[in-house]
Amino acid sequence: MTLLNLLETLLVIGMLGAALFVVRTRDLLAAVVVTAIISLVAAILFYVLQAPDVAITEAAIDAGLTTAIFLVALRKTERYEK
Amino acid sequence: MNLLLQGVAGTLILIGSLFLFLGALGVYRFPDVYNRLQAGTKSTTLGALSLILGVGLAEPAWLPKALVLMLFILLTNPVSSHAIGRASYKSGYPLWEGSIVDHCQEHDACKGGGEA
Amino acid sequence: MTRRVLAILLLLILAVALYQALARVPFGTDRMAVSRYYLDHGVQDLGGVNIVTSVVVLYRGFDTLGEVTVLFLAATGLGALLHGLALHDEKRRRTKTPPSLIMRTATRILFPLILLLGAYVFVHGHLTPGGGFPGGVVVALAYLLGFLAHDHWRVNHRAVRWIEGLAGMTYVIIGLLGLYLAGSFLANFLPPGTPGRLFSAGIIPLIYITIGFKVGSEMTGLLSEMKEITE
Amino acid sequence: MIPGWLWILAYTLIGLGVLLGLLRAFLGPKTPDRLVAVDALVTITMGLMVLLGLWYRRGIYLDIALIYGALGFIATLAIARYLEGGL
Repeated sequence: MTLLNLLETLLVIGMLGAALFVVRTRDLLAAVVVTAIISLVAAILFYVLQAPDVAITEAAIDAGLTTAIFLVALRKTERYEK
Repeated sequence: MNLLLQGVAGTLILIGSLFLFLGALGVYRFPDVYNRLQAGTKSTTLGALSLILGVGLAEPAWLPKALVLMLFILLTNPVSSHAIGRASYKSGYPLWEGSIVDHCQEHDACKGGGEA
Repeated sequence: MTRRVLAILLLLILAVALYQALARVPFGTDRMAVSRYYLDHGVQDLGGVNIVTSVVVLYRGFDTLGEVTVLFLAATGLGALLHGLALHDEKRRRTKTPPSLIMRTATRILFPLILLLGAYVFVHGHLTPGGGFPGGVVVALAYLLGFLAHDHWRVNHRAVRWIEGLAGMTYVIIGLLGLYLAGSFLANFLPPGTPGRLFSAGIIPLIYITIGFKVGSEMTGLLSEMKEITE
Repeated sequence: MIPGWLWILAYTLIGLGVLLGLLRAFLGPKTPDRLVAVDALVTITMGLMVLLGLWYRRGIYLDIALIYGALGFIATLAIARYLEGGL
């Protein structure tokens, strides 16, 4: 188990925790912010697995575009889940 | 000469990672969002800049790209920290009870907006 | 309570099944002859250093045309949906916070830089990671930055439609040129050149430039529709 | 060459930093706290990507850090504009 494996394990556990948080929380804006963290960790994991094309697509689409679309949807609906 | 360059690069990388860690520690430990901004942007900016400069010195062929990266960090990080500070003030995030000065209260531009 | 137990049981069964299925597949070893062929012959045949883009554009170019079509349909459908939504909007807000001076000034500096970054990504698709789709999205995000920091910023919808249509048409015309000159649709009719140079790898840069323009204009049009419904 | 102990130290420090940032993003009582954590994490991630690029000796990997930094910044700005009521 090298140090890089340890880092990957930490990142995967963080990703799982973030996904659980997104499902459980009632504040949808917080869910959007934590979704940005999930895409960040996914980009690092693709990078560590040496898939730079996938990492760059993940960074471009998931970090910027998805967040903007979610925010517009939130603006048109409610911020807090009933 | 080359050994000296590698030594400088290693030192810069060490300083960079240390400051990145300290910035994250500040984000974790400080009491409210305005204090967290201090650590979360200034310290990590210095850390990332010195780490990238160290990597650029360790591999001199990458130096131009590393300089472009540093320019991007220098241009984007202050703007995002300003936006976060303004957004949290406008959305009514209260100051920590230990804070003593709030100059923004006196200006009209600071009133306003959404919900925290 | 029973539903929760059932859900956990279902998850456990799925986990055991997945484990049983994947335990026999060794991780990290390649069993596919096709990918081995691409890795061995891709650089000499086509001249693209980045094998992934060679596969996406040349070996599997027809699939990429399908992907672009799917993206076009999705953007058109979403645009139609949003256009109808703007008419029946009851939840308008009274005041909007104007963007701050720092944000506006920084956007004026950063907007051309990010546009340039997007163009770099899709022009260098055969040399560095990335390609048409991420490059187009980066271009669209530069416009998103402009929409965020300037309240009265607009794009010309007619021009966006025209760019999108022209880019799609150019893609198909390049494919038909391949059919005419080299015998099959989307065939590589330009010489591979020296691997590692900007002008190499046949038609990969041309196709990626058209894809970049197409994706960028589509996403920009979408974001601008979204900006209009939030007003 | 960069000695081995320095790699270990740098990765440990950055890994601890990522852990602390993630914790703040999960705990943070309100949304601005999480946003600060995300902003710091984007910068830390850029540093980590550049360092890993040196580890793998691939110069093209710097591009990913560049694009990630530019686009994470736009996401932070969008969420901040939503918070202050400007979107």
